[in-house]
Amino acid sequence: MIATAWRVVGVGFSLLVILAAGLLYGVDPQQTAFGGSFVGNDVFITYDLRTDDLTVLLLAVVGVVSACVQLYSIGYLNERVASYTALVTLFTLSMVTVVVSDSLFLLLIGWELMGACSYLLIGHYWERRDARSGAMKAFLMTRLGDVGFLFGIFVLGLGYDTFKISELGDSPISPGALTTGTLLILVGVIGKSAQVPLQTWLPDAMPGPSPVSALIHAATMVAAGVFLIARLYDVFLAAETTLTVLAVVACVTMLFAAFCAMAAVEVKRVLAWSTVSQLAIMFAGLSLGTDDGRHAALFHLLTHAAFKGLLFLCAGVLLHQVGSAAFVVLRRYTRRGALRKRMPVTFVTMTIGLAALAGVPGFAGFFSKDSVVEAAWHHARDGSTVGWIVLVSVCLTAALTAFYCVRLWLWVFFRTPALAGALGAFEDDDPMADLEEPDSSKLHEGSWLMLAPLIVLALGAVGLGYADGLHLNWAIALATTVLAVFGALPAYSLWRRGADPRPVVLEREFGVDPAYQRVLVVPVEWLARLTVGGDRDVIGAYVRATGRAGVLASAGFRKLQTGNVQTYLTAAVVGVVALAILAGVIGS
Amino acid sequence: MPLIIPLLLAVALFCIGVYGVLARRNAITMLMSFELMLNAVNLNLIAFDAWHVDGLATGQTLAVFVITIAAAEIGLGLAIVLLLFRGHGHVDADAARDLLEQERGAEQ
Amino acid sequence: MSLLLIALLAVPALTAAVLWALPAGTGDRVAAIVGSVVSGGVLVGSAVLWWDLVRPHCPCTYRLESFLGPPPRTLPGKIYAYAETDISWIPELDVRFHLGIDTISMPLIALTALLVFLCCLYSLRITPRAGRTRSLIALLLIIETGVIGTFSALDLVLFFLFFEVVLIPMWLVIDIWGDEHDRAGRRRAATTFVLMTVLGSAVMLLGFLLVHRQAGTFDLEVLGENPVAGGHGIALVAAVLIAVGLAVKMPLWPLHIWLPDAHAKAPTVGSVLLAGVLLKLGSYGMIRILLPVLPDATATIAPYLAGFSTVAIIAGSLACLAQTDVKRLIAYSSVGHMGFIGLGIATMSPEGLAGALYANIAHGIITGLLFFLAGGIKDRHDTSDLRTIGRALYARLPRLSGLLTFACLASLGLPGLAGFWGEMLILLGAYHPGDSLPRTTFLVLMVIAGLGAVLTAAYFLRLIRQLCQGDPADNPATAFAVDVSRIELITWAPLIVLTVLLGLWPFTLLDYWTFS
Amino acid sequence: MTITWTDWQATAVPLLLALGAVAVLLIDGFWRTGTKQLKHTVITLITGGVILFGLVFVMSQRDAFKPAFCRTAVEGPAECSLVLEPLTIGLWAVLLIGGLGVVGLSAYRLLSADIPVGEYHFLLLSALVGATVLAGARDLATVVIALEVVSLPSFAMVALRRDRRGSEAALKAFLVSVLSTAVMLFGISYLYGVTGSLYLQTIATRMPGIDPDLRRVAFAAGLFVIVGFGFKIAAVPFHGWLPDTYSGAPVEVTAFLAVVSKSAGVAGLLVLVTFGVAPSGSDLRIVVAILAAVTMTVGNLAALRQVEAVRLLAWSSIGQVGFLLAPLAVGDAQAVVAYLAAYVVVTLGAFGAVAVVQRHRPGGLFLSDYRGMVRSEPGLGVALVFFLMVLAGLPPGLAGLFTKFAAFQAVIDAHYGWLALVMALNVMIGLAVYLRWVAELFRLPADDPFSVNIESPAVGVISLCAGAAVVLSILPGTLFALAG
Repeated sequence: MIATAWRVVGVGFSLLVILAAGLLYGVDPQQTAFGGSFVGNDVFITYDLRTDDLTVLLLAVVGVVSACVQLYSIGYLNERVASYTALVTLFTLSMVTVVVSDSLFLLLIGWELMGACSYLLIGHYWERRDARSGAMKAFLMTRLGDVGFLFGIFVLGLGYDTFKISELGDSPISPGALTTGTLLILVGVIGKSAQVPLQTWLPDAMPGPSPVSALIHAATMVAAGVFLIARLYDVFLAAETTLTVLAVVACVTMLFAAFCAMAAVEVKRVLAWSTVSQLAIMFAGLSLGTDDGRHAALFHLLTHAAFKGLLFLCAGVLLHQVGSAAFVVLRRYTRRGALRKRMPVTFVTMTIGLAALAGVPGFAGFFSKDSVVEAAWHHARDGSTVGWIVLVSVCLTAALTAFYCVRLWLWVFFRTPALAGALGAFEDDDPMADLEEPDSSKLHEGSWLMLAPLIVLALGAVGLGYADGLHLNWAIALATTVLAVFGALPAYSLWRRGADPRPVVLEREFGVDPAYQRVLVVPVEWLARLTVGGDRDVIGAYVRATGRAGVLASAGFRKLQTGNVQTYLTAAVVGVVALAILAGVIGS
Repeated sequence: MPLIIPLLLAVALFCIGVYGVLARRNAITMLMSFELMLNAVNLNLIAFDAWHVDGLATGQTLAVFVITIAAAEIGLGLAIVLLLFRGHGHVDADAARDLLEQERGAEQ
Repeated sequence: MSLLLIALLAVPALTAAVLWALPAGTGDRVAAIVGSVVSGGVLVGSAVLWWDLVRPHCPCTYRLESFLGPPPRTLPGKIYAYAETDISWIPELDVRFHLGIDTISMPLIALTALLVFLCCLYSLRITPRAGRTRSLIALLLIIETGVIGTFSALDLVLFFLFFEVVLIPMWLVIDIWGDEHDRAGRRRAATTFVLMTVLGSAVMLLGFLLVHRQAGTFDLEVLGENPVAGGHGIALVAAVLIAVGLAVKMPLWPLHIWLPDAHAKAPTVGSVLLAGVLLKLGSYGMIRILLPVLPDATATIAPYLAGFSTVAIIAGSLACLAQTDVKRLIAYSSVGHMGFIGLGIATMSPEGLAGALYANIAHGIITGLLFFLAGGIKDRHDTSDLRTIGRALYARLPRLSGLLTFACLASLGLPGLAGFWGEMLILLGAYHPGDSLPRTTFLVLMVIAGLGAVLTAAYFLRLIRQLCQGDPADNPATAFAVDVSRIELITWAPLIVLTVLLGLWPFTLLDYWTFS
Repeated sequence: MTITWTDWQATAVPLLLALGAVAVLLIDGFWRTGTKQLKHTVITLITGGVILFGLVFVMSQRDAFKPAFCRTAVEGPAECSLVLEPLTIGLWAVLLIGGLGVVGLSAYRLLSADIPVGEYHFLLLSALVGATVLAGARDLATVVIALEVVSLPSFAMVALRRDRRGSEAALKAFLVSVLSTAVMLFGISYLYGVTGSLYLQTIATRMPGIDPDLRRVAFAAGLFVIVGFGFKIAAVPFHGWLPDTYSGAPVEVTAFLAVVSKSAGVAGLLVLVTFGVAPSGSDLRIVVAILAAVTMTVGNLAALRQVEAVRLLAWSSIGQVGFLLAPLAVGDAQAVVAYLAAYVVVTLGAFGAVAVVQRHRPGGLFLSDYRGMVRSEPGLGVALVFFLMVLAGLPPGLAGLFTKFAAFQAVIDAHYGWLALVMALNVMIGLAVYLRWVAELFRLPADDPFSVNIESPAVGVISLCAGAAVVLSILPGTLFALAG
C-alpha cells in the first residue's frame, strides 16, 4: 500500500521534473530569492533559485533518467520498496535543488543530500558486507571532498562578498583567493565525480541496486561535478592554475579508469570504471577553458547520461534474471548462446549502449566524444599545452574504451570459437568454477516494465547524437574511428583465442585502495584506540588518583588519631613551632 | 636586677612544664607540669610589671587572676582524674583509649 | 510580563514540592501526569514569552527590520533585557535578584521547557526499573527551574546560584535511577559528575568575585554597559577562572572526563537532559559572561580556548570510533559537538557566535533524540553494549533503527538538517575570526575542525553499520512486541520535526542573533 | 587616681545568666517534692526563659554602643574592658540562640537519664556567661578569665555522666585546653611586657610603635595567644582532642561543645584579631590564614571516610572552622558572624537528628543506620538532608551557600588568592563528605527502616532549626544584618 503510494509519487515527481524542463525550455533566465538573513556584517545567507538553459538541460536529463529508473525499479525491486522509492525520489529532489539553486548554501544542501541518498541506497542490501563497506566508503570519500567544497564556498563567497552564484565574478577578488577557492571547490567536485585521487569509491558502490547505479552513479549525481564547474565557469575561467590542475586530474583519471575497466571481470564494475573515465573526458573538455570545450563537455554529459544509464539498466536486467553480473557466471549461459537468444531486447539495447560508449560512428557517444576532441584540437592548435595533453589522452582513452567495450560485449554474449579456456579465463576468481551447467531453460527476458526504459534510453543513446545539429569534422571523426578500431581488434583476437590476460597491476587497480587503507584507515583506528586509552589511563587516571589520594589522606589522618592524648599534645606543640617558623618565613 | 634573669627563669620553667606535659604519662604529674607553666607566666607578669611601672599594677593583678585560674583548673582536673581512676583503675593519660572509632561497615 | 518569567521558574519547583508531599506509595502515575501537565504549561508559557519578546513593540528584536534590510547590530552576548525583574536581595553582598531574557536566552529556555516536557511525557509509560517515578519527576522539574533560572539570570551570583541548583538533583537522578546493572559504576559516575562540576563552579565563583573586585558590581546589564577593560592582570585571571569553570560544565577537553560515564550510566531522561540542556549552561555562560564582561581578556585566551575546543572535536570523534557502547558513543559525540561550539565562541566573530548559538539548539534537539533512541534500544535489549545487542537492527526494529539513522545523519551535520548550520557558521567564523585574533591559527584550526567533521561522519556511519546493518542470519532476530510504541512516537515526533525545520529554515532563529 | 565608669546595660546579659545559673542550682538543691519530670521541666523553663530574655534584650539593644568598666586612658580614647556594640550584639545573639537550642535538645526525655539535671543546666548557663563576656571583652585579662569560665564548665559537662567514656573524653579535652591556656597566658605575659598594657585597643595602638628588637617577641606572643584559641576552636594541628571528646560525650553535650563553646572560641579569636593582637597587615593574619587553609583541608579530608555520624560531624565541624577562620583572617567580622549563625542553627538541627536516631536505634552510631530515612521518616530525613546541604553550601541550603560566598568575597577582596583556591577545593571535598550521608538517606532501606514516633520537644527543636534555616536561606540578608 505505502509502497504503491511511494511508487506513484516517485514516478509522478520525475514526470513533473520533465514537465518543468519542458515548460522552462527557451524561457529567459530568471532568478527568485526567498528567506535570507544577515549573519555578521558581510554574510547574507539566502535561498535563491535560477533557471537558464543549463538548468533546463540538467532538469531534462534528471527527469528522464529518474522516470526510467522509477519505472524500471517497479519491476526490478520487490522488497523494502517504500524506503527505496522514497529515497530515490528524495535524491531526484535534491538533484533538482542542486540544478536550480542560485545560492551556494542551497546548492550545498542538495549536493550533500544527494550524497546521503546515495549512501543509503548503496546500503540498500545491508545484509551484504560489500554493500555496507561500499556505502560507508562512498559517503566518507565524498564527505571529505565536501569539506573542501565548503571551505571553497567560504573563500569565494567572502572573496566576492556574495554567496549568490550568479553574482560571483562580478566584483574584483584577489587572485590568491580566487585560485584557492576554485581549487577547494575542485576538491569537492573530484570527490563527487570520483576523479583521481578520490576515485575508488565509485566501483565499490556497485553492490547497490542497478537502477540506483544507473541513476546516481552514472547519469546524474556523479555528473553534478561537471554541472557545478559549468555553472561556475566564469570563475574558473579566471583561475588558470585551477584549470590546468583540472586538466591533469582529468587526463590521469580517464586513462587510469580505462585501464582498470580493461581488467574488470564484472559487468557493473567495468561500467563503473568506464563512468569514471567518461566523466574525466567531460572534465577534460571543461578544462580547456573555451566555450566549445564547455559545450562539448555538457553534450557528452547528456549522451553519457543516456547510454551509461542504459548500460547499467541492462546490467541490472542480467543481474535480475541471471542472478549475477560476473563474467564467469554469465559465461555459463553464454556458452550455448543462451543469454543472447533468451534475452533479445537486453542484448540489442546493451549492444547499442556499448556501441555508443565505444564511439561507433553514428551513435551518440561518437558525436559527443568527437566534439570534445575537436575542442581540444582547436585549443591545441592555438598553441596550448593543456590542449595537447587533453587531445592525446582523450584519443588514447577512446582506443581503450573501444577495447573494454568489445571485450565486455564478446565475452558476455558470444560463445568463444576456442571453447578451451573459454571458462578458464575467469575461473581463478570464481568460487564455484566447477559447477555443472546451469539450466538455461529457466532463463528468460525481464518484464516489460524493465524493458521499456531500456528502449527509451536506447533511443536516446542513438538519437541524442544529433541533438544539437549534425556538424562533423571528418578528419577527427576518421581519426577517432581508426583509434576505436585499433582498440577493438586486440580485444577481438584475444577473445578468439579464448584468452583474457589481466595484468596483476590492473586487476589490483594500481593498488590504490590498499594504500589508502594502510595510510589512512589503519592510523585513524590506531589513533582512536590511543585516544580512548588516553582518556582512560591518563586523564581518567588523574581523576581516579585524586579520589584515591583523598581516601589515602583520610585514612592517614585517622591513623594520626591514635586516641593517645599525649600524641595530640605533641602534635600541637610541634604545630606551634612550625607555625612560628612558617609565619616568620612569610613575614620576613 | 636586670629584667633578663627572671625572664630566662620563666622560660626555663615553661619549657620544663612543656616537657613534663609531653613526657610524663601520669595525669597527676601532668597537672603539676601545668602548674609550672602557669607559674612561669606569673613570674613573667611580675617581672614586666616591675619593669614598666604603670599606675594600676596590671601585671600583678593578672598574676593574681592567673593563680585563681590555676587553682580552679587543678580542682577540676583532679576531679576528672579521680573519675578516670574510678573508671579505668589507673591515671595514665595515654592509656585511656576507649574512644577510637570502631572499624565497622567502613564501605557500604 | 516579568510575572510570567517568574512563574516559569516558580511553578516547576512548587510542583516538585507538592509531588513530594504526595504519599509515597500512591501517585507514581499521578506524578507523571502532573509533571507532564505542569511542564507542558511551562512550555506553553515559554512560547507565550517568546512571542511577546519578538513582538514588534519590544526593543530587543528586529524581526520587522530584518525584512526591510540589514538589521541593527548588537554586541555579542551583551544582554538587552526584556521581562525584567530587579529586586535587591542581599544588599550586604551586593546581590540582586535580577532576571531577564533576550533573544539569546529565549530559545534555550524554550528548548529546556520542551525537553523537560518530553521527558515527563515519556515517563508516563516508560520509567526506569528503580521505580519511584514521583521523585524522578520532581527532580526533573527542579532541574527545569535551575536551568531556566540560569538562562534568565542577569546577576552573576544568581547565575552561579541557579548553576548550582541543578547539581544535586542530577546527582540523585544518576545515582538512584542509573544503570541498574552497575551499582558501583553509576555511583562513581554520579559522584565524579557532581564533584567536578562543583569544583568548576567554585572556580568560576572566584572569577566572578574578581570581576566584582574590579568592577564593583555583579549586575550583567551594568557590566555589559561598561565591561572590565584590560587583557592582562586581574581581568585575565578572572577570565581564565570563569572559562575553566564553564569548561568543566561544557565540557571541553581535557575536563570532559566526567561526561561519558555520567551520560552512559544515567537513565534515559537523565541523559536527555544532561546532553540536551545541562551542557548548554557552559556554552551559554561563555557567551553571556565571558564575551561582554571581559572582552579584552577573552580575546587573550580565545586562541587557547579554540585550540582546546579543536582538540575536543578530534579527540571526541576518535574516541567515538573506538566505543563499543551506544550511550557512551553518543556521549563522546557530545564532546565533539561542544568542541565545535567552543570553537565558535572562541572566534569572537558574529558568524562564529551565531553558529555556536545555533549549534546549541540543534545539539540539544538532536542529541536529545539520539539519547531517547539509545534508551529505547537499551530498554529493549537490556543493555547498551553493541556486541551484546548484535547487528542487523534494521531487520528487528526497522522503524527505530530508521529513526536512529536519521538522527545520526542529522548529528553528523548533514546539510538540510539542524546540525549543519551551526557547524557551517562556526567554521565560517573560524575562517575570519575577530579582528584582535591571530587569523592563521584559526585557519589551521578550521581545517582540523573540518577533518573532525569527516571523523564525525565516520563514527556515526560505523555505528549504523555495526548496529543497524548486518546479516540477520547470523544474529537470530529476537521478537519484539512493539517496534516504536505510541508514547515513544509522540515523544520523539517534535524533535524530529524540529530537526528538519531548523535544517531547512534557519533564518528565523538567525535573525535573532545579529551581532556585529 | 583614675575613675572607672560602667554602663550596666552592657553587663546585663551576663549578670542575668549568672543569676539564672545560681537560681537553677538552688532549685536543684532544695527541690525535694514533686516528680522528676516537673523538676526537669521547671529547670528547663527557667534556663530557657533566662536565655530567651537575654536574647530579647540583646535584640532590643541593636546598634547600641555601651561600654563598661572604662577608664580614661593616658592617651587616646577611654579604655574599656567590656563593650556592647553591634559586633557584640551579633555574637551574643548567636551564642544565646545556640544555648537555647541546646536547652531545647536537653529537655525532659531527651536528656539521657543518668545526667543530673540541675548541674547540667547550671554548668550550661555558667558557660554561657563566660561565652557572652568573652564576646564582649576588650582586654586580655577579661578574655582569659572569660575563656576559662567557658571551658571549665564544659569539661564538667562532658564528664557529667561519670562513666569511662565521659571521663576519658573530659580528660583529653581538659589536658589540651589547659596546655592551651598556659601557652596563651605565656603569650599574654609577653604582650604585656612588650606593650605595657592589657587593653586591646592600647595594644593595637602601641604595637606599631615598639622598637624593632621587640617586634619578633611581640609577634611570637601574638602567635601564642592565637594558638591558645586555636586549641579552643580545634584548629588543626590543635584538633586532636575534638573527635574523641565529641564521640565520648553525651550527644547533647557534644551539641553544646560544637555550638556554644566553639562559637565562644571563634568570638574570642575574632575580638582578639580584629581589635588588638593582629591589626590588618600584620603577619599574624597570615598565620591565621595558614591555620584556616590547613584546618579546612585536614578536617574535610579526614571526614571523607568516617562511618560514624557523630565523628563525621566532628571532623566536618573542624572543616567548617577552617572556613570560619578564612574571613576571620582578613578581619571581616560581618562574614564571620553570619557564617557562625548559619553554622550554629544547622549544627543544632543535625545534632538533634543524630540524637533522635541514637536514642531510638540501639548502637545507631553509623551512617548505614540512616538508610532510607527520607522514605521511612520523611520529615526528619528531609530536614537532615537540608541541614547537610546548608553545611555543604549547596542549593537548597542557600544560607550555607551565601555565608560561604561571603567568606570567599572577603578573602578575594583581601587579595588572598591562594586561600580562595584552597577554599574552592574544600568546597568540593566537603560536598563529597556530606553526599555520602545524603546518599544513605535517599537509598531505599534494605532492611528494618528507621521509623519511630519522635518526642515532641525534639520535633519542636528540629523543626525550629529547619524553619530558621529556611528563612535564612530565603532572606540571607538577615544573617549579614546580625553584626551591624
